[in-house]
Amino acid sequence: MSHLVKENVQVKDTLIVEEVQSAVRPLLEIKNLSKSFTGVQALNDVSLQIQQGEIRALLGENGAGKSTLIKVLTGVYPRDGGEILLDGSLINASDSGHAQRLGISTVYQEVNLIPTMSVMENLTLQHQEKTFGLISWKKAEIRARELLAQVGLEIDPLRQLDTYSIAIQQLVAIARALSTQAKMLILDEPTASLDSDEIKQLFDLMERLKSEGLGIIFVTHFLDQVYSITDSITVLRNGECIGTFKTAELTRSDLVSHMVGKSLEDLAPTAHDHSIKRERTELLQLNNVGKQRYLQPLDLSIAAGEIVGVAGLLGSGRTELCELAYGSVKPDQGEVTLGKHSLTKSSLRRAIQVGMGYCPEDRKQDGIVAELSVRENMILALQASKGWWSPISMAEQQNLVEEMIHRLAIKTPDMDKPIGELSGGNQQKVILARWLITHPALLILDEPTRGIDIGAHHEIIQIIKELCEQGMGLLVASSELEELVMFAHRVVVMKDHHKVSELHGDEVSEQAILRTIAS
Amino acid sequence: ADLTIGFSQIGSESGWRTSETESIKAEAERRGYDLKFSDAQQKQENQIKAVRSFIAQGVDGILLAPVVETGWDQVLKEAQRAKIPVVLIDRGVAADPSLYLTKVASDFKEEGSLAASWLAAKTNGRCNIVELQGSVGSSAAIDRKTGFDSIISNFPNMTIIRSQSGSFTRAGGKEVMESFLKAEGGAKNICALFAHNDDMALGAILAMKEAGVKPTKDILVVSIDAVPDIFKAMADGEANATIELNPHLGGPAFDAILASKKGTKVDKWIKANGPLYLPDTAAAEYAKRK
Amino acid sequence: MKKNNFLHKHQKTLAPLLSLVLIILVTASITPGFLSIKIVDGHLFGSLLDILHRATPTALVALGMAVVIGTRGIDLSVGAVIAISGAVTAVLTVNTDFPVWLVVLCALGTGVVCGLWNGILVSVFNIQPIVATLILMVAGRGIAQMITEGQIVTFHSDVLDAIGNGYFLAFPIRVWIAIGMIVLTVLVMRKTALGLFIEAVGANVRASRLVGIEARLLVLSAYVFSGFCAAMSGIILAADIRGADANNAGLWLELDAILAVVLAGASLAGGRIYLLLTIVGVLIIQTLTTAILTSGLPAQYNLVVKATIILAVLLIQSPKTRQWLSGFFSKNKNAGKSSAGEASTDKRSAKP
Amino acid sequence: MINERNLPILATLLVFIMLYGFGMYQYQGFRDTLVFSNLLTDNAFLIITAIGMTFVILSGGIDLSVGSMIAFIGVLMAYLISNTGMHPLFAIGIALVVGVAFGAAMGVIIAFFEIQAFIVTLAGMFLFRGLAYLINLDAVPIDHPFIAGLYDIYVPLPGRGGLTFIAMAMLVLLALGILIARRTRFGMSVYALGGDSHSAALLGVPVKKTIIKIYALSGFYSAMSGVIFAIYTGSAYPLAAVGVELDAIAAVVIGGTLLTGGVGYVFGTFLGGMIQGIIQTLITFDGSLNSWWTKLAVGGLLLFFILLQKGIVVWVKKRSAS
Ligand SMILES: Nc1ncnc2c1ncn2[C@@H]1O[C@H](COP(=O)(O)OP(=O)(O)OP(=O)(O)O)[C@@H](O)[C@H]1O
Ligand SMILES: Nc1ncnc2c1ncn2[C@@H]1O[C@H](COP(=O)(O)OP(=O)(O)OP(=O)(O)O)[C@@H](O)[C@H]1O
Ligand SMILES: [Mg+2]
Ligand SMILES: [Mg+2]
Repeated sequence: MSHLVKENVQVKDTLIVEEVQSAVRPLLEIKNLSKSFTGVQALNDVSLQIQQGEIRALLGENGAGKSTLIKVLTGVYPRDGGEILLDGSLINASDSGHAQRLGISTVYQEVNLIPTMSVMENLTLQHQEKTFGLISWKKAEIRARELLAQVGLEIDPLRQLDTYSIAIQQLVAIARALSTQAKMLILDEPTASLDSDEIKQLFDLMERLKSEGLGIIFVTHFLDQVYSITDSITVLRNGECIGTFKTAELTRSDLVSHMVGKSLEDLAPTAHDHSIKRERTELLQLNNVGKQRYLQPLDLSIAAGEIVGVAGLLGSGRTELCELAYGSVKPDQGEVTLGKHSLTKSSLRRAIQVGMGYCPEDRKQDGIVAELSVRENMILALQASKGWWSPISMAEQQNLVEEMIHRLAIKTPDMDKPIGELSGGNQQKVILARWLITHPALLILDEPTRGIDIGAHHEIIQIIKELCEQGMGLLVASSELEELVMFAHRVVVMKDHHKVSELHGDEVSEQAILRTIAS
Repeated sequence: ADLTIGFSQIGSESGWRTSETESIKAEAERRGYDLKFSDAQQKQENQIKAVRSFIAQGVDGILLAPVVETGWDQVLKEAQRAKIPVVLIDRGVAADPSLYLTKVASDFKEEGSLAASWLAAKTNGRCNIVELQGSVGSSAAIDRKTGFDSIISNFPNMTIIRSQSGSFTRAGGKEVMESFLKAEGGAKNICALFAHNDDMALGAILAMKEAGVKPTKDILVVSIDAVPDIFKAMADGEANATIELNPHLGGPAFDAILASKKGTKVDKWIKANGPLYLPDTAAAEYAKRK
Repeated sequence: MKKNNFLHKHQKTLAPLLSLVLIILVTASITPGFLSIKIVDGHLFGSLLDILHRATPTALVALGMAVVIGTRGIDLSVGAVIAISGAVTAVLTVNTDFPVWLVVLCALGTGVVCGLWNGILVSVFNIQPIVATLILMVAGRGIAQMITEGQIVTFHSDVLDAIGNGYFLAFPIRVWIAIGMIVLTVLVMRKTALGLFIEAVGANVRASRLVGIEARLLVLSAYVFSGFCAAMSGIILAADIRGADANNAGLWLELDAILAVVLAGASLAGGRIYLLLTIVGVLIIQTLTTAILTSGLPAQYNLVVKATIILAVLLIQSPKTRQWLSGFFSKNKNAGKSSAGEASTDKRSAKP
Repeated sequence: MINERNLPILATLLVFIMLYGFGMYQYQGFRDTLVFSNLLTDNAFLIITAIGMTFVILSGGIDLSVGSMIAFIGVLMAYLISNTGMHPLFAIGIALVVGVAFGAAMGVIIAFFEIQAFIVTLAGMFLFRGLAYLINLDAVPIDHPFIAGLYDIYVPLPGRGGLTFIAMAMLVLLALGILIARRTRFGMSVYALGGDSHSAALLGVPVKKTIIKIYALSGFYSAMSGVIFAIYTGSAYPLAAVGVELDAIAAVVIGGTLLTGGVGYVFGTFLGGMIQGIIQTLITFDGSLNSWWTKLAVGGLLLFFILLQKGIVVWVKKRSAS
């Protein structure tokens, strides 16, 4: 995104819909909302209106202020100025619980549930039904099962939440938001790690709620989803409201120009050649690697300059495959080698030294170190492989970090800001950058583009391709088939924790993958 | 007679306490008794637990060195119900005397007044005293202070100009004495130090020497317990007087239990007061105790 | 505006320093001569020097504690380790004719062994730090007593005397030792990547492991370091009174050390640690203690006064107080504009 | 299959039973019910304190002030009863109110000033002990027939043992604690806070209110423990219960609660307290250890049980895995 200079696209003329709707009293009205953090104006004079039975997309680049708008709306952050009206009356939620009682139900970005509590307890927290003043867990369990059924989950509600994958946790969070009687439902990137089936289920639900008269705010970075479910779109850029549009009346290219201030052509996916040109030199080899009750033994090899995608449904074992390949979970059978190094028993540090890299799926738990700064987070892996006694000089650190911030267009006032204060997508970029600067021979990416905006998405795919042209091997697990098809030379399809098939070269297509999964 | 005796000791917070434990153990061994020893680590609740355990075990007699004077009524009643005689060691309790057999102890108040009397005689009733108290709230500290104050209140020219807690430890004694010397601008205004135990006095002596103050010459030093090291200090001319707290209480205590078994009447207080020692006998005493 | 920015940027540093200065000034106004420093026998002399002198053992312990707290741990056993190393020092000096350097080495070695023990329990057996170190806290004094046989073992050694109470270049030798140790630690933590790793492990172990930091080893070393520091402090404390008091040496020192680390702004939930500010924290606590002792207050008031002042310092230092105050003052000028420092409301999992 | 969340507590129970079995095997006197009822009575105040502490630790906090609170409440009660001639019931009522108020005050500081619980309650620890000194430096008996009467309430068991009032009060408070923890919204909020306080806030848990309530509850339980301790000893002593905070924390943690918060059970705390009591009882029954060996034994046994408990958990997990 380095070459991206923000040209101010003229948008005022498309400014819209409010007149059409002003006849009815809006369900939610936000007037001139502002919010600043130290060094950042996250929201600047934002106004918007939402009607009953309307699904509104809230779009913008990473760090545009979407999550902040939602948090100010629900009282998690106090606002600097502005008014919020719900059903015509001024509201001023003091915290998230208060917002819930006022009728605004929210799924925040990142999974914000309690990992140490059971699914049932998470679902019913603060809403448990009581008999004789005491919580009745029987009723709670029944209720929990109902809610899970709504989002199509068949899991044991009595098990601890963190035994489930991040995608399941996401669905649980959505189920929870549906459990309260609400006038407004807000979903901040709920689909970031969901598969098409789950997404469809979610959309059906949203349609139903819409017909019941709820207003819905929906944040996502997937334009397909925007066009298939939303009625209208509000675009934020740098904390400012660029405008509100009817979805049907806004072309994709216009939408993207509004979001990034630049035209779509630059971002169009380049056609991808599924064959590798160079001589095949094997890099990563898994020989009959497996672990009981975790992953069925499988073989896999990745050559230099090759990108292998991992596809499969929710819980099919993609993450497990990545973990075994990387070595953060040790297999109980089989052998892992990287080049000529056997890594079956060696430490992670050694694996990294001989050229492994792994960008995990759960960025909050496994990725960021929230208290540390962007710079420290980014150099952590490189420094760890060098060891503590040979520190990277401050100047070098700054160079590396500066370059990455520039290249991935990471939005942060300075590199010493704690990473926890960055927007979700920007955190993800930092974690990616962490591995890119180690120049690994083989990089494993589990859902690398979760929550990343389209501009950066494009840039990251470019980088992945570049890296692989330079000879890096990549193993990429993703639930976005479109993305996989765009860059993978080969796709491994997983199902029920074992490898069902491998698609090569021209076999790689979305339809083929879906067919394999379904078979 | 092969008696089983339970002994609930406070803990091992000082060298003196350890000597007492050792002395009682040695005495039991000499007599061929089975001594069940329990260290309460300074906690009354642990002592109560220990006594109740002794009752559950059905011992023949219990020695109790109470960490505090109150709070024993219930457990003593239980012992009485189980017909187990209890002998209090080294201090009394505030319970009905019928609940225990006897106490073998010295009198903290008397120790305090003895120290004060000696000081009054030595200085003709004219002295600015600094006082190192024991742990705040402990009965030894409270009673020694009361005893000391009761005597000096008769002497209008004897005043305690500074008083702080040194927690019965050497380090505490040293640190507090340092601050006394700083606050009083040296030894000019201080005539004597009264420490609630020898360890604090020994710490304070170090502090004086480091500040260039000569103990016994610039400041008189009187303390209580008579641990070996204080005799060495006296012999070296660094302390003036100490009052012995007798650690050899096992003999009389066991005798009392035996007597009660035979049905003989036992006095309610077997006094075990120690004398005041002065530098003249210090060298000999030190040799004896080392 | 510029000045405000400076204040804002360094508020974390300034708060403890300010508290320290305040306490010293208040004490000085109550106790005449508190601030005076004279030269006696070629070395400095005065209450302020006493504070430095007395603060050294706590400072050393707090240094180790800070590192352990950085890894999201805690070390309750430091008091016991002080007792053990003191006992070793005394008994070896009295009963053997080891040269002093060997005695000191042995004592430090016991500290390292104790730290290793804690570290193994925490990082290999995964026992929660507070319980793992509680075990040595209880048993350690027993070990120390076993070594001294329950008596205070007094010893005499010129070198140890010097360590305890000697002077060098007008300052107490032990203060020099502490300064050396602090400088060394700060250098190692900040000039190598060790500090970064420790903070990363403390803040998020899972993420740290995944980037290849050997968290186990690191945590283990933190406890070893803490044991080493405690042993050093134990030697100084024994040298100070020329005797090893197994029962009382370093009693409750762990609380003071933890208090200092936290006063410096570290969180017991791991993450950022501030070594130099920890020393300021130690000085705050020691000044308070010395001030109470010199003030002539009756002994039973000590605790109430100490508690009240600590609470006051905490409240003054709390960013919230500052926020409210500045909110209160700016309200009159421009209403509605919310105050700075907002971001802290969203501290991730700000566990108490 | 055993639910993995209950595993630590079952392991603790097993350890307790093994220990008790060992005592019965080794010592004649141990087989009497008296030993068990002594365990209940003697450890009542520790367990009561530890129940309050469980809530604090579950929420990810810590409360170091409980030991001092016990002493302070005792001294306050004694003062009210002997110096004002108040009926003990009123005195107990006032003492409990004061305990709750002080606990809540610490909670307010922790919640609103965002100062770490460790130091706020450490200051509380100094403060309460100091206040106790100010009320009364000396140990004083509480001479009142009502207090003595409470102590004498007794339900005999077969053998020499029996349930004392103190033991029964502890069991009632235990049941209350279990109910609060698992069957009230407040209890679930406590777990949520300890699991992830940031998420808890976003889920609508009233964080500040809950924190204040937690420390008030801990204040209530430690004040209650102070009352029980006063009944137990029939006296008040400003130096009572020194270091009980650490024993209570140990009881909670041995009972399977994670110090990082979010995971654990009140009943585990009861077992943890009983295990600590039984360690002491065993040492006393043995009676041959000197002071330093006693300390080593307490530490060593503690370690042994923690490792045993861990071992059991790991073993069961392995078994159920294959
Ligand atoms: N707690 C905070 N403290 C300081 N700055 C913050 C905080 N939260 C957000 N910001 C800043 O506010 C800006 C907007 O962030 P926000 O999270 O609203 O972006 P977003 O639109 O949700 O992005 P994404 O698509 O990546 O989730 C960012 O620059 C971010 O760095
Ligand atoms: N449908 C399901 N029912 C029950 N448990 C599931 C289900 N899906 C996943 N899980 C649990 O979640 C854990 C993580 O799933 P896994 O890592 O296989 O997901 P994945 O294939 O990487 O997909 P994603 O990361 O998108 O969830 C699994 O170990 C499994 O226990
Ligand atoms: Mg966001
Ligand atoms: Mg996955």
